[in-house]
Amino acid sequence: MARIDARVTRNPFDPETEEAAFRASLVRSGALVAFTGMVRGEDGSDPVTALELQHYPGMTEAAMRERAEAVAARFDLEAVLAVHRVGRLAPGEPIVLVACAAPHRRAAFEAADMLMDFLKSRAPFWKKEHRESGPVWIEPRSEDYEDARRWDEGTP
Amino acid sequence: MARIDARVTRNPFDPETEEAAFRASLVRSGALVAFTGMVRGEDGSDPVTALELQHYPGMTEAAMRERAEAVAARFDLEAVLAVHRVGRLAPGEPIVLVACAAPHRRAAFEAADMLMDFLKSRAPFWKKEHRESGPVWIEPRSEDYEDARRWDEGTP
Amino acid sequence: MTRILFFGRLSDLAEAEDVSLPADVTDTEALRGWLSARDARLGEALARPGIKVALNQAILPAPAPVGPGDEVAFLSPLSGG
Amino acid sequence: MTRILFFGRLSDLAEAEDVSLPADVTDTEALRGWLSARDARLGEALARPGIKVALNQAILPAPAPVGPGDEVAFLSPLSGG
Repeated sequence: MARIDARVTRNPFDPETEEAAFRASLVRSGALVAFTGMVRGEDGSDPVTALELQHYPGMTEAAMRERAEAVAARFDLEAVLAVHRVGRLAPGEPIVLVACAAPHRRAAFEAADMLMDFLKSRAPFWKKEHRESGPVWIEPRSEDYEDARRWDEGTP
Repeated sequence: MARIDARVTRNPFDPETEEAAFRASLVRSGALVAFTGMVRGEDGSDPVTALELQHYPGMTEAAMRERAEAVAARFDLEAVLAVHRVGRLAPGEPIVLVACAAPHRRAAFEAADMLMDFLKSRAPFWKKEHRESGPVWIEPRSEDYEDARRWDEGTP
Repeated sequence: MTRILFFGRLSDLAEAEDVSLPADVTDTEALRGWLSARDARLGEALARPGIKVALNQAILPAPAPVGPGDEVAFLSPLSGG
Repeated sequence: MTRILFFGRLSDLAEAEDVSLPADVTDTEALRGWLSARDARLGEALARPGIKVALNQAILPAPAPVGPGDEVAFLSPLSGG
């Protein structure tokens, strides 16, 4: 079973520092896929001034680990890293880092893709965008739910 | 059209340093997918002691840029980075870094996946593994060709 | 006491609280009705599609018994990543 | 002079060279034949499936004319990434 490191952080984190430590820990991987999600600021006429991320302390950490374990059970991975920021974020700041290391590249790509799909619509986080026009709670788009369903057992 | 930075290097490179500079250059992306390929050392009873990577100076750089442009033409990307090492590499050393930044995560994932498939079987690099039992030239597996074909126009 | 929590959009409408449930509030569905009767705006938000209920940090597939010592959370649609 | 290059597995069998092509070697296919006649081991390797020919750094879909000033490369199956 892959090594799993899943964390929630209220402090800013540096994706490349996390990735470098993750990469240094690998002994049998030929492929590492890392996804970094960042707060988008520019968005037409009503820019985002801040992003607020809420979580459910305890439940969120457990859910992240459970999602990472589901991914590790499906693909031949050496290690999985998931770091998710909460609190108030400025445009450009990293929200999430997911990194999957595997002997072969297809497993690394698909694992990172799957874990992001799960974090997007199946982990207890809530996002509120503060815009010049006021705050807006963000809910997954129907394609986010569909993306996550791609990985369900028995789904065509 | 996305900004493209495609390079061949004979010197070792640091994927996280490259990624940090790449990420700092972004202004409209919410998603960054980075693939790092590394020399695998452990491999059963006949470990790889070194990997030798050959390229065709001039043609290889042009082909990398062309492949990156094909990817950028297909997905909504802000920027594409591709760094490919040549020369003699030790186990664990990074061979290739591909990073794709996009407003949305699906484009970033698919673009990085496509560019890697193309570099694997459609860019002029040649790989020779030095093993304890002697040197072996590596050729793409049939699945590498199939992976690359997934992106061809008109392929189902 | 039973701990009640609200997340996402719902957290704009109600604060976390520790309550002594009335005798007739014995499951999560009755709890939802009780909260809605106390606060019409919250009630409307709790009736929206996509609201999930977690009991002791596990999302419930269907209403479940609830009592003293339990932690019940009302979750707006999840949105991470 | 015409520049001839070999990559991948082929580079173990032959060195890059600048040659004056005989009068009857006017396309890449004839060049392959001429090289094979000079060196049977190289010829065998050049006949393997998957060998590609590049003229002036562009891979050829079919044999093409070649002459002085051209650069012809024989490429073993590509294997990057």
